[in-house]
Amino acid sequence: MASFVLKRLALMIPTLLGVSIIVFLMLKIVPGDPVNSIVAPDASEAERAVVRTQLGLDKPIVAQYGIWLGRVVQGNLGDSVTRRLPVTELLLPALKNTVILTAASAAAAFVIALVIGVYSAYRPASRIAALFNGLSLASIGLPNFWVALILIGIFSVTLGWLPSSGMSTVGGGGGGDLIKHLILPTAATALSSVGVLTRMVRSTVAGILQQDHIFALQAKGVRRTTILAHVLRNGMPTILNVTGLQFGALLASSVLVETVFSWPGIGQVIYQAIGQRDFPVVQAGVLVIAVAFVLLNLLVDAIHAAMDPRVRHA
Amino acid sequence: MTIHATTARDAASLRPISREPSRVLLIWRAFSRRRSALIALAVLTVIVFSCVLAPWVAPYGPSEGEVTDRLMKIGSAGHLLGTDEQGRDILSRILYGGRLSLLSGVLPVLLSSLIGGALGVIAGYFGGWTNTVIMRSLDIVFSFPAILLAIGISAALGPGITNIIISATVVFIPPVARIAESAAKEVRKEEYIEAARSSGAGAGLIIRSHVFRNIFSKVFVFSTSQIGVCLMVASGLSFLGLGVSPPTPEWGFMLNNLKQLIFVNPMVTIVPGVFIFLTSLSLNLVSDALSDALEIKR
Amino acid sequence: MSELLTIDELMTEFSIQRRSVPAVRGVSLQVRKGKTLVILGESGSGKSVMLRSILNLKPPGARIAGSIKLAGEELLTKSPREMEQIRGNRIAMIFQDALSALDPLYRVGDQIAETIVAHRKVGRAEAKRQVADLLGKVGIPSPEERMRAFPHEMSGGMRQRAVIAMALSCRPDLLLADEPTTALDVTIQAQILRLFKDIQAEYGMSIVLVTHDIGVAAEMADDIAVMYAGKIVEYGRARQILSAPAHPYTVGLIEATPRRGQKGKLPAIPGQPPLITAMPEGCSFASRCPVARESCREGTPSFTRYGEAHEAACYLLEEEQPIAQ
Amino acid sequence: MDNILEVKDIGKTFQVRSLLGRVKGGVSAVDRVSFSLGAQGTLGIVGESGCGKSTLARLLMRLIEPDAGEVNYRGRNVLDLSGASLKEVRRQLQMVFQNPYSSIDPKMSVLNNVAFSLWANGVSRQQARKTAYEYLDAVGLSRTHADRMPGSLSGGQRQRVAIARALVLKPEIVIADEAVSALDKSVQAQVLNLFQDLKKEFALSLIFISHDLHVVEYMSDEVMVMYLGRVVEKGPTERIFNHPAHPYTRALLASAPSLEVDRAAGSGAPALSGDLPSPLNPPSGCRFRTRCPMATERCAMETPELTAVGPGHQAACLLLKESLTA
Amino acid sequence: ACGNGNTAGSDAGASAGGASSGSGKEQKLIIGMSAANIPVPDTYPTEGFEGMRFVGYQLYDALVNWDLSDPDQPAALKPGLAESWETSEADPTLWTFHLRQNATFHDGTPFNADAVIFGLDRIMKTDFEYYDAQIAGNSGSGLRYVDSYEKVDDFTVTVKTKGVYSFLLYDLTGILFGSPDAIKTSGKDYANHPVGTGPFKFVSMKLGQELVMAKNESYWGGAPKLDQVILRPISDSSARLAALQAGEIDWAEVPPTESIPQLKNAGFQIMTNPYPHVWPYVLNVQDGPWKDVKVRQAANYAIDREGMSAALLNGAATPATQPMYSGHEWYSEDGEPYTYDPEKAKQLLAEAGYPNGFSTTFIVPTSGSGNMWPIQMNEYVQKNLKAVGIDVKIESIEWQSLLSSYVQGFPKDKEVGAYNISLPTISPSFYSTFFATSAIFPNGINIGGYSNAELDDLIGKAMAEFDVVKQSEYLKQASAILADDAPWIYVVHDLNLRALSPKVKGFVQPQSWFADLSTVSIQ
Ligand SMILES: Nc1ncnc2c1ncn2[C@@H]1O[C@H](COP(=O)(O)OP(=O)(O)OP(=O)(O)O)[C@@H](O)[C@H]1O
Ligand SMILES: Nc1ncnc2c1ncn2[C@@H]1O[C@H](COP(=O)(O)OP(=O)(O)OP(=O)(O)O)[C@@H](O)[C@H]1O
Ligand SMILES: [Mg+2]
Ligand SMILES: [Mg+2]
Repeated sequence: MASFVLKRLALMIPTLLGVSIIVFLMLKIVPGDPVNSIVAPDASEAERAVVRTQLGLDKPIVAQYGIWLGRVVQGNLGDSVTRRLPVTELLLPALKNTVILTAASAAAAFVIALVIGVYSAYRPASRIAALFNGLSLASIGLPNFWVALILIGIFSVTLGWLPSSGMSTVGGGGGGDLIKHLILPTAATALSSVGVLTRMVRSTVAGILQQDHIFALQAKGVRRTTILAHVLRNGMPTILNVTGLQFGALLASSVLVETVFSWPGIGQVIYQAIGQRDFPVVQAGVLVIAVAFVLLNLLVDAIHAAMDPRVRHA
Repeated sequence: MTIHATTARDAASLRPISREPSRVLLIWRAFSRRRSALIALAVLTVIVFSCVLAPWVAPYGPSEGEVTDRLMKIGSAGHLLGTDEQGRDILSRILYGGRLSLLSGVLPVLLSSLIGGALGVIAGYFGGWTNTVIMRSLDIVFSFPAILLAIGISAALGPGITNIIISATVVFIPPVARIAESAAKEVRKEEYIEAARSSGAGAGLIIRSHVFRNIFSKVFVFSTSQIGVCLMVASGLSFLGLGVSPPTPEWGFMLNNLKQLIFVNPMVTIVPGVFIFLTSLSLNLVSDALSDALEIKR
Repeated sequence: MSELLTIDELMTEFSIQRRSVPAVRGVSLQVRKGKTLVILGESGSGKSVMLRSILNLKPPGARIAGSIKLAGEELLTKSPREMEQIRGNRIAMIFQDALSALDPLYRVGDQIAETIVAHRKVGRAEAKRQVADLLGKVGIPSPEERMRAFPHEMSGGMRQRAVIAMALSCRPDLLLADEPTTALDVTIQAQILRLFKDIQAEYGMSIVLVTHDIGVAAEMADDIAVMYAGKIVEYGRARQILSAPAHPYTVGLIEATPRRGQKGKLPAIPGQPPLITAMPEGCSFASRCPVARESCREGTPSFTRYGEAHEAACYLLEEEQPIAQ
Repeated sequence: MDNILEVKDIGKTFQVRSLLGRVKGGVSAVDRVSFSLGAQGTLGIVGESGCGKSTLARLLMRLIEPDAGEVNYRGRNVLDLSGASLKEVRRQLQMVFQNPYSSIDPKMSVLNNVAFSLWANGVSRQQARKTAYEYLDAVGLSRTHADRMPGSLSGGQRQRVAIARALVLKPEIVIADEAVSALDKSVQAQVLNLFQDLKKEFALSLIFISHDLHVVEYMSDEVMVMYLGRVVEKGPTERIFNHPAHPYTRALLASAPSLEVDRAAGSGAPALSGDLPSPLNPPSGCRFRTRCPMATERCAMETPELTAVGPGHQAACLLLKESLTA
Repeated sequence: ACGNGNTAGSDAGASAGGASSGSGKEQKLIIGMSAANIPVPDTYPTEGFEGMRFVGYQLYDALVNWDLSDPDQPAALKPGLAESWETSEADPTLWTFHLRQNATFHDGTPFNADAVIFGLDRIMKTDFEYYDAQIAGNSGSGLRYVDSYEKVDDFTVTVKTKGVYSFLLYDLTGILFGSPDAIKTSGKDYANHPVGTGPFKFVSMKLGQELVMAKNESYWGGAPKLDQVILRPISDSSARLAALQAGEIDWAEVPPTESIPQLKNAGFQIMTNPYPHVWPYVLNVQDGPWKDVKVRQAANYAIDREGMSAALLNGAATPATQPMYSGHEWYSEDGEPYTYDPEKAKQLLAEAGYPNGFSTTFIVPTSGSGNMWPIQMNEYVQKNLKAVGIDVKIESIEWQSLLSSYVQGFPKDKEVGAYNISLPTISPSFYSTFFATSAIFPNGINIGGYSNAELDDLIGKAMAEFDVVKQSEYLKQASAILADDAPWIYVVHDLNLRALSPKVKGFVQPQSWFADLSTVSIQ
């Protein structure tokens, strides 16, 4: 198991290098000069040149990349150009917040999808299954930023039940408070994933129910709950895999939802940084997300291997 | 050449099988058995046609209107879906806007299916290093969450519908390629590929005549299911202000413009959202039914 | 009463594209105590469906009708709970493909123990011990070790033995075996068939064995039922059927199999079996039958009895026409 | 009868790689196999699953590249050829595969499946279709079948298409790799008959691979028995079936269920015990020794060579040698 | 009533305003900013002018402060940390600042000349130990004309400018002073422990979520009424509106203009007031049709400013016909009075040789502070211009990209007629940076290339004039020229829209970017 994970980690290195190159280059081709977000609009070229040198932007690209990567590997993601803070200080809390939101959404989506998906796979012809199928399709078609606004309109402005923005009441805090602030963003974020996951769970479980070993289990006369356990365990690698991918999608779509809910997450930070040409933040942010995504897939693979002896021994 | 082996006679006495309907007809039959899919197809057809024919069916031009007539309610006389912040007829703008929206939903998927499909097939068919290089490179792109990648590309290239299409295309290439690759890998193992190789056919011919044919429906079904997603990514990018230039209407862009009004005049704001929703829901329903009709499990 | 299992007019229908399609169309059979009934038939003739129907295993939307009596008890009217008690306990089943019949994610020993725990009030340790015993009994070397293996770590023959051990775990009265050796090599097949004989001798259970291989039937059967297009066309003592087949289909089947030293042309049955979605009128074999007449395409032939325990469903037999061999 | 195909010491070891691409070991799938095929003769190859039958067939077709050996077709070593001359020779060897559901392209009409081989060799579409019709006719498929998609064909019909596709290039040699194994007995007989007929009709030489002894016996003039990548016995069919020399051949024959009603299972020679060893790590010396009821210590040390045990009849067993020399 | 609001445990208020959550007890103001993140509270806060508004001037003071007390006239300068200043008759480039003696930093250390020198060294002296390149980059332009500076005694500092430069005081409003002690001890971490002299003290901040400031009881200008000010970044205007309506914030910057009537009805206070800020199109007058003054005037006549301000923006802006708004001392009555007159516009176009109009491209922002509702407004202008024959293609780009591209001048590879950019006009140096011949691109950012000798002369005079009244007179004349010559299309002046909860009392909306929170209380 440990060697499996290590091997996978080794395989990830080229991918991560590629990611870092793209991250680096992506920002290089963005028009606009980060210097402009530092100096006053009427600054002279000489004033700009000074700042440019300070930022190391006057070196050749390869050198810039080398320097950047060298520092990144040491955990130094540089300083934010516009916010004058170490990037890590800016990103890590934001990443934590995004992970809270994304994990809550993924967990909610996962649980709901599992229940509904398994139910409709077991009773494909039932009306409830048809209803769920319709609903999950519908949820896939809903733009989540739009849903977010509507949710705020209903639950915060009109009914006043839930807060409309932020992740804590001013001066307040604590678990209950966080949960209250989580509900709407989670709902908006999880929505489309619930649809995707439900459908996937349903088709996976339906597929497993067709398999011979499930018939064989029935033929052995074991309890239905035991059979369900077998079904779930067999479906779990696929389901987890897709949930992992969805987690990535959720992580990404958080940009939109975070903006609407003023959720202090990494999506907002990156989006703002793109606007401000704050290269170090964008580079680090995208890198962090991409790495998180890659690691997440590794985790999913590892769970898969832990659950499936065939993979483990391959 | 005239041979009449005895077995030929055996075979001739096979139970005559009546000429069965063509494949397309069979698929259509299976498809049309689902009422929801038919309704969705109808909705989609209406939306697509009225958008394409917008200059003829829209009651007003896309930028006609007086600011004094602004923000009329849904159902107002002469303005079925109300007017927007500049006093323009929302229905007309939706219809005109649909052209770009649909284009930005369909074109990236089409392009990415072609590019991703080709890459996937090449990777899947040849395997080995070719596969490693192509698929690992795509993995890199895939490691970037889609929307972020699209935002990045759009930000790099500047706003505009062309750039949205380009970035959405890039975003959708890796998943298509993955589907195509795994399908091509499967097909590669089939004996008819070996048979083709042993008849002396080169890789190009085999890919063109066997592999593409056999992965087509998988890629097709996946792609159709992505149109709705793509529509949403594109409108999300427009929503973030990376989309079209005014006064060109586009759904995501309209939604963005009207967003300010959501707590003031919600009904007017809801219209573009509803259209995005309806279109993508219909697309999903159609693609869903289609995949069943083509008997492809996803 | 020498019959352990009596099946009467068993009918199993699937719902295919909202149409009800029968895959088993009125099968009547008896399984004698301690004897082996071989069900012989081509692919798609409904052998597996019939076998699963005995345990009331069906996909959603399927319907089973008729009567299945185990030692006089009607099975089809039993509640799901009661059926759970019978499955694996009084009737056990072995599936065609041992690899797909085992859950790939669970250890083989645990899967066998599951059955024991489901039906016997035993603790885990005791169940484990019994599993080891069983594995030893079916000829798996070092069973203590082997029970911790996953299915993919075992060879085909070993897996099939494990599946047999699982089926034996509750000493069932009746063992249903669906093509247990089709996926195996001949040398392994011979081992498994011998194992069947040995356990039958030891446990005295009845076996229903499904196969399409006449050779296997010849080796194993006390009784044979030949199935074609969802129906039994011939049923009786094995020796009689193999030496003097009555139904034209059985005749064709036996002759189409090359024998030792056979040369020259094989007398093949032309054509292929009908699809269950497009059953012809009349005798379902008529279109392939070398001796069929116009009248064969109407109605359904009933069974004609030969001697003590041999019957076949053919119009020509009803008319006592000799069938050309 | 002159030989049109001579195979000498052909071998193939598959490299098994770990996750990171390191070579973990090799599967010796085919090891130093030699045989010859007479013009218009039929060579049957039998053996258990995994013994290298299909690999051998693919090596002959050069679908995979052998590690060693020669394949001489009419005096030319196929392995030395490339480009146009390889294509030319390849046409003379065609193959019919096992699985009727994967052996023809389900998305191509029956006719195009057959015509494809001709297109691949530069025949015009029009001409190819015309020829394809003729060959479909020859395998007993009517024009109404030709325009259909394979999905609506039965397994037997599909194999007929596969046979037509192989024949359409006018090969001299057809390799049938378990071509009837997946078919029902009644249909299998139809296809076997078809092979027999076509063989005469087109003056074919046939390599007939099967794990069914009866089928091989019925089809072949000569038989070659393989075990774990090696040939253990070969010779004229009658001799092999009536006077099997190698213990493995004997065991195979004994294990095959026969139609004799009263013969109980394993009533002949004792059935083999144990399973096939892993090809990743085959036993030393004689590969059969782990399951051989007569194996001695010597069998683990020495690798037996094929030696003559009768007219045209060879077997690879140390014990035989002993009995012969003794 | 506000007075005793400060005293804890005022039981009279408790029964009356139970719903207003103990406001009688705690004076806490929650502000929803339009920034996406909270400003970093260094001496030059991030998040642009909004950072200066809510963090800079709350935590810190400059030598010269803005007087934000009178809503009826543009904010004027007033003494800040410098009590008074003068230039010498003999050498008008030498300024003497007399520092306030009763000011202390929040950490208790005194404010004095050393602190000023320290602060200036921090941004001027590159070899200074505490030199901060980024702060220097941010504040650089404020000290562009400063040649040298010197401590005279503990409370006197002199500054020498690079020429006669009367605008210096305006420049100095952007230079804030932090505690040298704190900067030395915290080092790089200073932004997490900022210490200034301002009316509020830093308490805590959570990035992306909130920044809490507390009353500075010993503020030299008198303690503010509020106990706490809390900033929350809510970048989406609808979300800000929702938060205000849901009672999560008391103060919302720029809510959607559309919500004004609704908010008014619900009892919220809508704050608007003109201030030095303009939303124009900077025209490329060097070549193409815009070279012709008639064309520029035509465009200015073609725009329905009333319609935009009143209807589209719901009264959140007023028409602009020159850089300054009517009521500002630099505003000129004599400038061309651009009314909405499409006929005149067409006529002028015809005279200029464009009877059928022409087409051109405008680069506009998609968002950005001070831009209000840019896309909608641009669509509106686009329609107005189209009506007189000027066919505008809008290229919308993101605000920061626009700024980057703006300072690089008009693109050479394609025709661009104008940049739409929102600009503050608080300092007279505005005239020189955007219109002086000497500032023509690439020497400066007069990217349109506008040049007028008369204007240059007036700007020169204003820069050398220390008498405020006379200086204003020159600038007024400059305004008139800018109106007549129309190097820009003037559209509207933003009114600095904000909405306050009914319980927020005492806020005066000044004619300024900035806001004085010290008079605010919660009821
Ligand atoms: N779940 C199902 N739904 C619909 N049709 C089914 C189902 N299971 C089996 N059938 C059909 O019922 C018929 C009988 O199938 P069955 O599996 O019993 O055949 P069989 O005799 O066991 O064949 P084989 O030798 O190939 O195992 C076939 O035509 C099959 O397609
Ligand atoms: N591409 C390959 N890579 C690695 N090993 C292979 C490959 N192809 C075949 N083998 C191995 O080579 C051995 C011989 O395989 P082959 O398919 O030739 O056997 P076979 O006799 O045709 O068996 P069957 O009767 O099951 O078709 C097997 O152990 C197989 O696992
Ligand atoms: Mg079966
Ligand atoms: Mg094979």
